[in-house]
Amino acid sequence: MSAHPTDYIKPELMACCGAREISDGDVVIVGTGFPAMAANIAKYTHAPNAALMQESGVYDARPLRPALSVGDPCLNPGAAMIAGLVEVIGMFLQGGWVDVGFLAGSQVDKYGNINTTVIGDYKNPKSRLPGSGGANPIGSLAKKVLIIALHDRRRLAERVDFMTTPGYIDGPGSREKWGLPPQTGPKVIITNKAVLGFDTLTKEAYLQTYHPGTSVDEVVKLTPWDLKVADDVHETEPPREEELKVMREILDPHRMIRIYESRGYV
Amino acid sequence: MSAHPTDYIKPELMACCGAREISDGDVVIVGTGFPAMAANIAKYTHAPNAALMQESGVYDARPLRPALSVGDPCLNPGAAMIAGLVEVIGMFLQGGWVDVGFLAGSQVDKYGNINTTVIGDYKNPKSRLPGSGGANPIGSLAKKVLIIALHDRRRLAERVDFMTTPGYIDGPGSREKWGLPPQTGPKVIITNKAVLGFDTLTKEAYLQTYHPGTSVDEVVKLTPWDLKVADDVHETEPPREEELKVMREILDPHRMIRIYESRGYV
Amino acid sequence: MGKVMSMKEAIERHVHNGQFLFIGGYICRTPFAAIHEILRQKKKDLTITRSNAADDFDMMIGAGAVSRFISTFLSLGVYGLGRCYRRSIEKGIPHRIELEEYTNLSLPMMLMAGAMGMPFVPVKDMVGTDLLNIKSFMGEGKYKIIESPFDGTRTVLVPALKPDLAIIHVQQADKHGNAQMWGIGGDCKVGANAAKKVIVSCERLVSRETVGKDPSRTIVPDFKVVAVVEEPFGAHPGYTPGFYDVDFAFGSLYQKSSDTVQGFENFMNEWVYGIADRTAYTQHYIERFGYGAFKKLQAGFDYGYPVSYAY
Amino acid sequence: MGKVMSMKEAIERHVHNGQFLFIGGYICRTPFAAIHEILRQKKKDLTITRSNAADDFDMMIGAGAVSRFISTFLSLGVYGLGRCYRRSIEKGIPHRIELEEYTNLSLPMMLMAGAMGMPFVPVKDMVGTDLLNIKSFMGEGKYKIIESPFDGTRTVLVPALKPDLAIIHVQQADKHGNAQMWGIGGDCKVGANAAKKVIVSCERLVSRETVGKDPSRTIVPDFKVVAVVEEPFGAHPGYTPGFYDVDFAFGSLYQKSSDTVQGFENFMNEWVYGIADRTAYTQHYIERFGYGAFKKLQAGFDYGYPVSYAY
Repeated sequence: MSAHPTDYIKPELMACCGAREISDGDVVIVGTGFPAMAANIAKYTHAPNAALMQESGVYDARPLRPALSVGDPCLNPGAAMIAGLVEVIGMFLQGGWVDVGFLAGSQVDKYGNINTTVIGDYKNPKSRLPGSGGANPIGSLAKKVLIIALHDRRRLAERVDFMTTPGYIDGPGSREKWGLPPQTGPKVIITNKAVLGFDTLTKEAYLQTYHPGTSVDEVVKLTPWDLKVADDVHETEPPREEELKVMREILDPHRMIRIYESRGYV
Repeated sequence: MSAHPTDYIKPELMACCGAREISDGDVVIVGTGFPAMAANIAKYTHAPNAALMQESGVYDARPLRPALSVGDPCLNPGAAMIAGLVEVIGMFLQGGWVDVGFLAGSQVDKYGNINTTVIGDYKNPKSRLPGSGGANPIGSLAKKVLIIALHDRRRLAERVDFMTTPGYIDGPGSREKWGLPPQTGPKVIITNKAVLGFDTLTKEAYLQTYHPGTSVDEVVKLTPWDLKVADDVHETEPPREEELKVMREILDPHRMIRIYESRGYV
Repeated sequence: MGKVMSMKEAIERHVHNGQFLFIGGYICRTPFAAIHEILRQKKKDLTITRSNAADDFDMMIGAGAVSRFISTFLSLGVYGLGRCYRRSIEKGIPHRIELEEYTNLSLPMMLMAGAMGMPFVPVKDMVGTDLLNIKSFMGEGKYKIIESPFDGTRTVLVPALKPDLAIIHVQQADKHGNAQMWGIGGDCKVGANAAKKVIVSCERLVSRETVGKDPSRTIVPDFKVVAVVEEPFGAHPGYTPGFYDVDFAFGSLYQKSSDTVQGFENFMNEWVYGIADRTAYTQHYIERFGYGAFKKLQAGFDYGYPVSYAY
Repeated sequence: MGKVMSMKEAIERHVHNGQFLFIGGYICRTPFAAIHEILRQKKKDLTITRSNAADDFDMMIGAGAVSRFISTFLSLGVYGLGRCYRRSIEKGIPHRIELEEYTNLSLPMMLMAGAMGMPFVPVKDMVGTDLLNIKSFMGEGKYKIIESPFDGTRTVLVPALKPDLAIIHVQQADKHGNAQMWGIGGDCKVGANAAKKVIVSCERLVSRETVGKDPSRTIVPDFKVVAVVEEPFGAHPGYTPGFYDVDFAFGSLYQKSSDTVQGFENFMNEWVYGIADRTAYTQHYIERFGYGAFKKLQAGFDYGYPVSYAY
């Protein structure tokens, strides 16, 4: 049994939840922050042969600090291959080689659809967001999509205001109907309160594990749809000692991950 | 007036005929032998800003010997850009940037169509030839195509046995009908006897100039279709002193061009 | 007439109101010197494009130079949403730009198609989402859905893009315009080659012989290039691999300034309108933040190994 | 289990009768060591492809390993037509191979489509010619003509190719399979990336750290690679930039030998079947032609300059 130190912060737990979804040998497209942290924890623990890439054109980078963007200078020296979007998003992702993709969203709905375009009406938005970037192709084409979200009734939604990136779209059969590749789609939503899985029949997100410090009831209340609960629901395993060690000693000695606490990931 | 030495060989004259079709600043796709020689003569005389490329992926090579193939090692050191077929044939030729292309053929017909696939029936050929390679795309997409051919009633034809590369296909309007880009097509056929132009109305090759040592009558007899003769038909200008100097002192000091004499270019 | 010229000349001659511009970069090699000059010269009504836009596009929008944006994404990265971009879309300040929205798959593919003379390309993304429901200035030409003539599968086709002009910043180029680059590419190679002409801004002007020592690094050949500008520090506050680091502090300054219309105006007066050229910009940077800060941005020494193309 | 292995192992494990192979090269970097091993192991019924094929494809056809060839061109260059190729097509010796013929535009584009997950691509060539009239084993799937849904223009679509395996020869690779190349590329990058798996043959095995000193030279990432074989002189009689020249004299020997069936058999016995591996081949070369001839092929010294990716 692993030791589980208690002095972790929520973003560290969430990164570990992501890491545990990655298998050895997986080809993973990562962004920055959580996803990069999660993928690297996996690489330094149970998945040393995971292959990491950034959409900007970088494969198997060896950054000496956590990258602050997918185009960060620290991704260049030491990478195994550097090219461009055409290679990473075209040749690797659309080419069918990417096993795992990470996505975050301002709004995520019960089918794992993601909005990073607008809050409110598209033509007269309350808030204009960045747009798709690589999110739509990752959500369309990666075999297993891991979604990061804040857990409240505003960020989670019955239905997103604007569907930038497909999850299961309108539910069972939707991805197939639209011709998205078989065996692709969201795997989990990792929030600051829980890990939600997707029901294989209904394609709806359901409660799989709740994080230490919260409860099934609290998570259900914070979720704006009628959240189903797994029969074997249980508490999320906290960060293991070796996971924290990798994060704090190798990947992020300055603990830049704490910035996520100020963004509400508590 | 230029001086015209008399000690030239026919392949040298033919290379000069090619060179004179190139304007300064033209982007030229060259193969080996004649085309490369012709393009380089132009570059060292009246067209210093002609931009030369080989389909294998090379742009603005600086070979220290005549290249024996478009993939010759001597094309690598000193080139301005090296990539692959996708760049040269895709990005530059299909992208619409190539002004001049050179082609040779085992059979060339009166519309400038070229056969480099089979002599005889396709399924039971008398002689199997190499195939299209870059010829079809160059003939389809270069603005001005210069064709090199041996002048006899076998190599020139009323109609090619197999149309590998389009000239004017079936005559006026054919290229347009098939959707080939406007303002493209064969400009001249340079043979060991003459230079044939293409009639703007009928799209048929006609006699423009005959080389020193032959005559209108001889050329007409050697041509298997009813060859029209230009009103201002005249003798081809022989190689100029400076053209020969460039060939013999810079481009081909070992006079490898003489190999073409043994192939019938006399 | 040579192609080597000042940025002022290059922009005067080749950027015109109403044009469609591809502007390369991905935090890496952003052609900021060129963008500042475009804004100093008050160019208007531009259509701009690139995958993953950032502070440079935000600034152009804030300065009122842009009418249309063929976009995938715009943000200030760690500094959050693009302030000018939001004000334009949400409040029409200085005016509301029109957006045609794609993704980091479809847009690079459209530029690739433009570069390679393909009329359109099939893409596998966007289906099932609202990205297919919104059409703007490209109208019905934004995409088409067909049944594949090979297997009947429903297939999305997106059209080729052919910008009037591309502006890119690279490590080195020769005086003819052969442009060489290494490190993160974004959609720079396809975007530059899709355009009808190219302005190359570079950290260092090198000889044709230097280019010929490593021709596989060239991404754009000289015959596409109309102007070459030697512009060291030309991508700041972005970075250029092997030359200088990204300037996070300056990124923060831009974000804070652009939080308000007045702040943005002040920033533009100080760093763009009141500045003659990139030399003056660099001098102002050193005076304002100190030579130590400037020096700290300079890249470390971490050279690789030479290769040979000999036979 | 590591990926670094002998050519014998690599071919035994990964080349199977009936497979569809992309084999890189363009006189430049022909993977001849791999091809000899395929023929020694008597692999059969292969479908092979590459734009601009030469002596290597001619030899595979002559040896009877090939059933189908997705082709654009095959010749021996300065030595004229491919003798084995002609005998196969004209006389059915050793058997008649099936051809599906494209061009040096359409075939690289089909491989690019395969590499990029596009089901098909539009091409502007082939129209109006007999290349559209001949269809072989790809049947009606060789190409399709549609009216462009954008502007009604008649457009030729060619399908993506996804070979079972690609075999390429490059200057250097690391033990994981990251393959680095410079100089003439042909369709090597798109062909390798289109395949389901890749065998990388290389002049020198280098460390992962060496690869990381210049990552923009990598054309195939390790996760696509199933075997890495260090095989110096592995492209002979083709060449590898920076390593050795093309061997014109050997090209002439092959042409003269392959002029007759018996001559071809003798050549194959001497240089392929009676040889254990590339080391034995190189030794035989030196014994037969002298170390002087071998030495003369070695590349001159003409190194470029290193670059930095530091920040």
